Amino acid sequence: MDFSLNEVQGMLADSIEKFIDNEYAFDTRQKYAASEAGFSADVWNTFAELGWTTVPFSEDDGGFNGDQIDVMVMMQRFGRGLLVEPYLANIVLAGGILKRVGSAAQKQQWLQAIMSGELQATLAFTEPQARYDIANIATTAAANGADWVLNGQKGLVFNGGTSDLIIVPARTSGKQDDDSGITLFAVPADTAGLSINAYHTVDGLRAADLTLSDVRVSGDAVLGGIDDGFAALDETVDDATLAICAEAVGILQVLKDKTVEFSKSRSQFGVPIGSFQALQHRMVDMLTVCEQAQSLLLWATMTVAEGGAEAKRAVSSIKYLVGTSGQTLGEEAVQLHGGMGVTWDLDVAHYFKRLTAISQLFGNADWHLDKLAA
Amino acid sequence: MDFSLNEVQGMLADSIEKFIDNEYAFDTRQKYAASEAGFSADVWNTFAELGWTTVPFSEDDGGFNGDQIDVMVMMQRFGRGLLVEPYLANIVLAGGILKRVGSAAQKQQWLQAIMSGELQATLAFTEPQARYDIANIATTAAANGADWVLNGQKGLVFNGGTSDLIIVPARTSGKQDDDSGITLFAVPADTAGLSINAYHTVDGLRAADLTLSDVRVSGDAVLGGIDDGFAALDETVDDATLAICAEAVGILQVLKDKTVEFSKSRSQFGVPIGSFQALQHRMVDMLTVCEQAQSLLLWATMTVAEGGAEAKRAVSSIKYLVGTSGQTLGEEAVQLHGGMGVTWDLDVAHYFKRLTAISQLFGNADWHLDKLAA
Amino acid sequence: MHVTFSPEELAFQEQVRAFFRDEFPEDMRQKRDKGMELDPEDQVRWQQLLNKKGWAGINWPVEYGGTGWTPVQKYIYATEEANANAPLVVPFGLSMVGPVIYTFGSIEQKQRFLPDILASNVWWCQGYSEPGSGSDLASLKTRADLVGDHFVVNGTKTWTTLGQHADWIFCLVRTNTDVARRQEGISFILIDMKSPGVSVTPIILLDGVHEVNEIHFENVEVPVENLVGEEGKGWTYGKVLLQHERANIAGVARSRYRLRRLRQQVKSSVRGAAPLSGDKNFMRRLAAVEVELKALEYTELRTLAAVSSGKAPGPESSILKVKGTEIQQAIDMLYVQAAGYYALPYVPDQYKPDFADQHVGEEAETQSSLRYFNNRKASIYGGSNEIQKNIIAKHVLGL
Amino acid sequence: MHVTFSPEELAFQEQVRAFFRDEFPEDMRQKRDKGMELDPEDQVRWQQLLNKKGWAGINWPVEYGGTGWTPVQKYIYATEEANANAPLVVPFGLSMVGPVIYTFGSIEQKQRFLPDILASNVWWCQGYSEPGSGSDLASLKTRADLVGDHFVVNGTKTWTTLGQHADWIFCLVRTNTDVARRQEGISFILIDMKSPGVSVTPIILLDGVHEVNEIHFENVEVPVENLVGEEGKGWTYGKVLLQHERANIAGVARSRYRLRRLRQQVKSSVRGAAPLSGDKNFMRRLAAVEVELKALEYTELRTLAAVSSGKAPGPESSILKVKGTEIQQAIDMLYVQAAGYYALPYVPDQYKPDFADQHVGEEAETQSSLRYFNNRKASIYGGSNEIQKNIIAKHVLGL
Repeated sequence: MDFSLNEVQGMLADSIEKFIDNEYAFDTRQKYAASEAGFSADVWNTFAELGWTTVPFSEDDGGFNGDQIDVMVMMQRFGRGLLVEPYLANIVLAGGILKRVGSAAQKQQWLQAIMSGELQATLAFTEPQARYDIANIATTAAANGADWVLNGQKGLVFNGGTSDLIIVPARTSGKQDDDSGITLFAVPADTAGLSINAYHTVDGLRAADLTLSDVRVSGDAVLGGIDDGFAALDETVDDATLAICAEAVGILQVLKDKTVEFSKSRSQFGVPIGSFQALQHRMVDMLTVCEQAQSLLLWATMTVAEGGAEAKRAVSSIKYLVGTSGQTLGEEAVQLHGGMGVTWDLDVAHYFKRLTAISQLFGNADWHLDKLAA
Repeated sequence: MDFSLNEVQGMLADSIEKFIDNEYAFDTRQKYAASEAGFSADVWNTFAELGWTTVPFSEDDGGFNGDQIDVMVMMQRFGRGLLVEPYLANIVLAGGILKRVGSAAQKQQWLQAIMSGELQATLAFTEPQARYDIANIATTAAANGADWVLNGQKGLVFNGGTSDLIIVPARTSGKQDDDSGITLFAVPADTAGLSINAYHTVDGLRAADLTLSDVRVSGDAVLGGIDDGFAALDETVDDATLAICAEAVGILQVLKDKTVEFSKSRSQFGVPIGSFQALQHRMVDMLTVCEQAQSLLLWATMTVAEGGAEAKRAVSSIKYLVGTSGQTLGEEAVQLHGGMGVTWDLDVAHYFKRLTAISQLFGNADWHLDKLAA
Repeated sequence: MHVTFSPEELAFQEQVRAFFRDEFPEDMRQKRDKGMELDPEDQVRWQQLLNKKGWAGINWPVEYGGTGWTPVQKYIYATEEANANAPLVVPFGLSMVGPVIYTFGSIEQKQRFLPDILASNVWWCQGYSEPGSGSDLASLKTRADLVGDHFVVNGTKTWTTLGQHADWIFCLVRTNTDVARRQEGISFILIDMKSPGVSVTPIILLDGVHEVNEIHFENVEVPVENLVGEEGKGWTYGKVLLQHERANIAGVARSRYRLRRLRQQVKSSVRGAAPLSGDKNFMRRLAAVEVELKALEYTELRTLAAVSSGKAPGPESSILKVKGTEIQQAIDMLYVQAAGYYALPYVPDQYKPDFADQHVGEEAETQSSLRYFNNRKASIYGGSNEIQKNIIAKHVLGL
Repeated sequence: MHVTFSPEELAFQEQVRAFFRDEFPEDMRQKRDKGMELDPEDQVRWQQLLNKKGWAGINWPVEYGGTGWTPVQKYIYATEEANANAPLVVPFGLSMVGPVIYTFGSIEQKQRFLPDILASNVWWCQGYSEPGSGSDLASLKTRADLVGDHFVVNGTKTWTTLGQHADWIFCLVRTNTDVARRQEGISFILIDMKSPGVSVTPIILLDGVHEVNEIHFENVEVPVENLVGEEGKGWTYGKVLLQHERANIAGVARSRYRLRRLRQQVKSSVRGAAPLSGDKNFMRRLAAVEVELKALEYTELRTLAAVSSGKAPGPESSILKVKGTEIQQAIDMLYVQAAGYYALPYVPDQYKPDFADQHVGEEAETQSSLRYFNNRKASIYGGSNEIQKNIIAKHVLGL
């Protein structure tokens, strides 16, 4: 039992912190978020050059041989910097599928290109009717000779508008919400019949809805076994859930720190508002939430990384905490900033919006508490 | 739409308040609670003399012709005085059954004696296995000639140890939790085969568990129709739920007032603790709970009294509120009293204990919120 | 004590219902049902219809053109207004400066301003807060120096809602700096927004909407007759106004409407294996808010009943403000939770008539998070909920 | 970074498990499983067994007879202790006065008192609070006036837990009233409870139990060698002690045991149509507390890891105290809710051996509300949670 970062993790953490401090001021973030792509290609290249894009992949695949803990170290700091670059879509989601079930050839073709930053990829993990059930897949894939023909709809595909490759889970057998009968397809974004409706999201990021009308892909597009895609999808979404929880914990710490600092500098009635006991006690509650969330994040991530029997409980536990007391912390940060807290110009509002988005992703607090109550 | 007490209600309220102020100090209450019977027979006689025992009964039955609103006016004040006298058992529960389904002869025999204070009566509204479902009745009654023979167990019969008459719902047909198939029996406490295990309860009141072993009663003991007792039982328990909610609202107001007063007189760090902003805001929350509970009590009681379609929702709404923010108010009152708040000698602890008991009675907050969520 | 309406009240309810059914313009109804903002012109047109009916000054005394309604009538009106999804009238004239003028203004001011307020001929806005003053209103720094027959105003007001459309602004300004208490030396004056030296800078809120503004005054000349009441008594007048504002801010009828609509929405929700109305957890959350709202509805009625007609509500109105905004924000969150993933798309223009691209999600979904974000202000503006608790602690609990 | 135990830690765990399995006396185990209080004699016997094993001074430095365990070992020990449902050792000697004596006491005091504390030869109690002082400890009024070679002590201490059994009491007393700050002039002294002039008055708590006391001192003579450390430095020593107390008060392992037992209990609950484990609402509440507790478990471990062995924990321990007691009280309420109606019967003697009447309810049920009532003190004693928040605000957040 040991909670300290190892040497490599420490260096990774330092380099990300330095990058954010030196090159990722809030104004810069806003500029990237408002750009055509919604993120900075230059920054993404830097990620690739520094090897950050290789972290959770095995040495055999040309990666850094990292695990969920290393991703946690990174994502928590991305949260502090409120980064808009598509690490989740490319590395955690698309990369998560490819590393699990991609063949050598598929990894060579796509995973290498993702790690080098040449290819933008994502995973279409949900459908409009599915709510939070990732097995609820109505999109169908029918064999047609050596090809497959896909039809259906996907919703909220992160960075779908700028992705070159979209991994599409489709139903090849079974009922609409069966775990079995799901097959994963690697679909290039320019495939005929695939239409992509890209849009902004409230947290300053980008997503897309997809419509697949007789989208034809070859048998080489199948990732892993026919009907057998659920396990990889499920594990990958669990990894992604942990990753955004780490991002959220980073956000919580920033919001807490900024609120405490603001309360020391903002005067009302002739004294700093931080001297009012009612606000002090509320900031203590915010600190407590941060400590609790940090602790639970460590436990959850280590538990998943070590593959314990409690892995599923661990994921649901941290997602629940982020979605409840974490969300409340965000509301408190805005409230204690007063009028300033609800303006576009202050970074606090944007941290809060990203936190709110995270609370809805991959199952909200109620969804995960239900799993824990089972 | 009018929330003011009418003249008669105002007089009733005044006379109860005067009685409590003059004759029911906390020490007196504690003495009555610790006495053999657990309440004062003298006080009960006073209730009868003043006609308070006749309030919810019709003029035809020799009563005051009052309704749930009049009972609310009384119970809220009983709550303020933390009275231990068995108004709920005699008047609301046993009286509630008798007035609804008692025959003229039965009313003459029992209801008159209850109103005059000569007879102590109660209702065995639950069984050990039932949790909060009043229809879950395993106690059986089998016809035997003109008689009925009852077997089973009853739990938490209020004032069961001092009651002369116990109304016992028993199953005469149907499955264990069917609404239909329940018949109500008036069983004198000294009937052979009825054993009564009386005990104190944590709120300073008394209750009993009953064991019925071949308890034989005549056909005259049946109240209302065979198999047809559920409606009267259900309406009576709804009335009782409203009544204890009124009692609880009285308690909440006392706890809030005592806490505010205490905070003005108790000094720490050289100033009254009521000057600390964190405590001020919490006392404001307590006030808000009181106002909300008072408002909802009025709505709920008027809605039931007027027999609206929302009557069931009304009962569940106020019971939910009492069991959630009401219970929290009680905890806050104890907390803000500091060490004093957890001592036997201070009245606050006893108000809190009664409030806690009420939260568990006739369905806790979760139970009622489920009904509202349906 | 009874909860049902009297025959007279039922008749009044029928009259109000008929009015909203027949007189609320169809084009506005459609905009509202799609969750679109009304244009300022719509707001004016609607208030003029209300004024024609004699229903603009709901809380005003009859002598100034008010309705003279009982608390129950006002309750009925607010309910029907919300049920029709009609907009709230812009409050700055009718609910804010109007009551100050008819209570403290001169006869000339009443004659000059009140009819235009009722008829919505003039768009008012509010100049209270300043950068740096926040909840500590008394620290305001905007100065009005008397020079001959006019004040010269210098300073900046902020959080001025819809100030970009306004013709006039009412302001708290400092007319005397040589005072013992900061609350003294403050005056209440009315300023024509077209005066030279007035400029407006937008503030964009976190949801990307231009709703509030900074108003700058640079040597703005204001005739001395625009001073309301006595010089130096502005703090007192301002407090009366805030109590009016607080009592209105609870928004009980609106919240009830929104909860009912949500109950409808989740019955037919297409997200998930079954409609969300089958999700007991969600329905329990919804029911819990309904209970609090029902309680607040009766708290408001009790407060109104205790206040005689036309009189300003007391510090108890702070309870309505705190609880009312908490409930609004809880409802906002319920809508977000109901929307799930479809709370996230940000396509603010997609319900405008000229939107040509593909729609994303249902309107109640994609607007849910924007509404949630925007309405965080509810517990900050109008005197933050923390300030309200201070007021209650001091003036109600005597702490 | 890893969550699993090392082979050494696993071996230690096995050793601890074996100890509790083999050495925890069966008669005490039975009492504990029925929820009965242990007698003082039981407590002494158990601590003596621990001491024989060398495990009495878990947090003590090795030089004074402590274990020298790592934070993870302490965590493992606390877990196994809770899982065995063994009692916590009475803390007043081992966790309170002991650390003060070995940190600030003289060599003579260490030799005289520490072995008896480890061996439980002396029952200690605490004299900190006074009637009227509450959380404002520095306002204490008990005086110790130096007369020749002894202090003369006059005053009253209160909330003294188990003081009715105590041989000795450690007290904060005022030895100098002529000071600039109230925290000065306070000294830490040790008093033999058999001294003439010491008397004990019981205080009955709301659950009817005699657990705390008032201790009165009337011209009690205390030899000057019973002063610990410097005269006037008692406040500093007392704070160290309170930080030790706070870190221990979180009770994570106990709470985990209680939650696990509750999960078992509700699977076989006889109340209701189905076992309570099928009640999703209840299980959600239980799961939510489990999440908070798991987080606190790791918060405690992080805190322990940050503190070098033997050093007193810092102000962060206040977070453990606040959250730990909140979780305890949430668990108390879960037990009450699980019990339903059977939380109400008050038959405190029914699990004593000589109880002859009929039993009422299950023991976990009828003890649930008494425990809930009694444990409201958890957020009041040991420095109220409000005081803890003040400490965190000042010393951690710098407010």
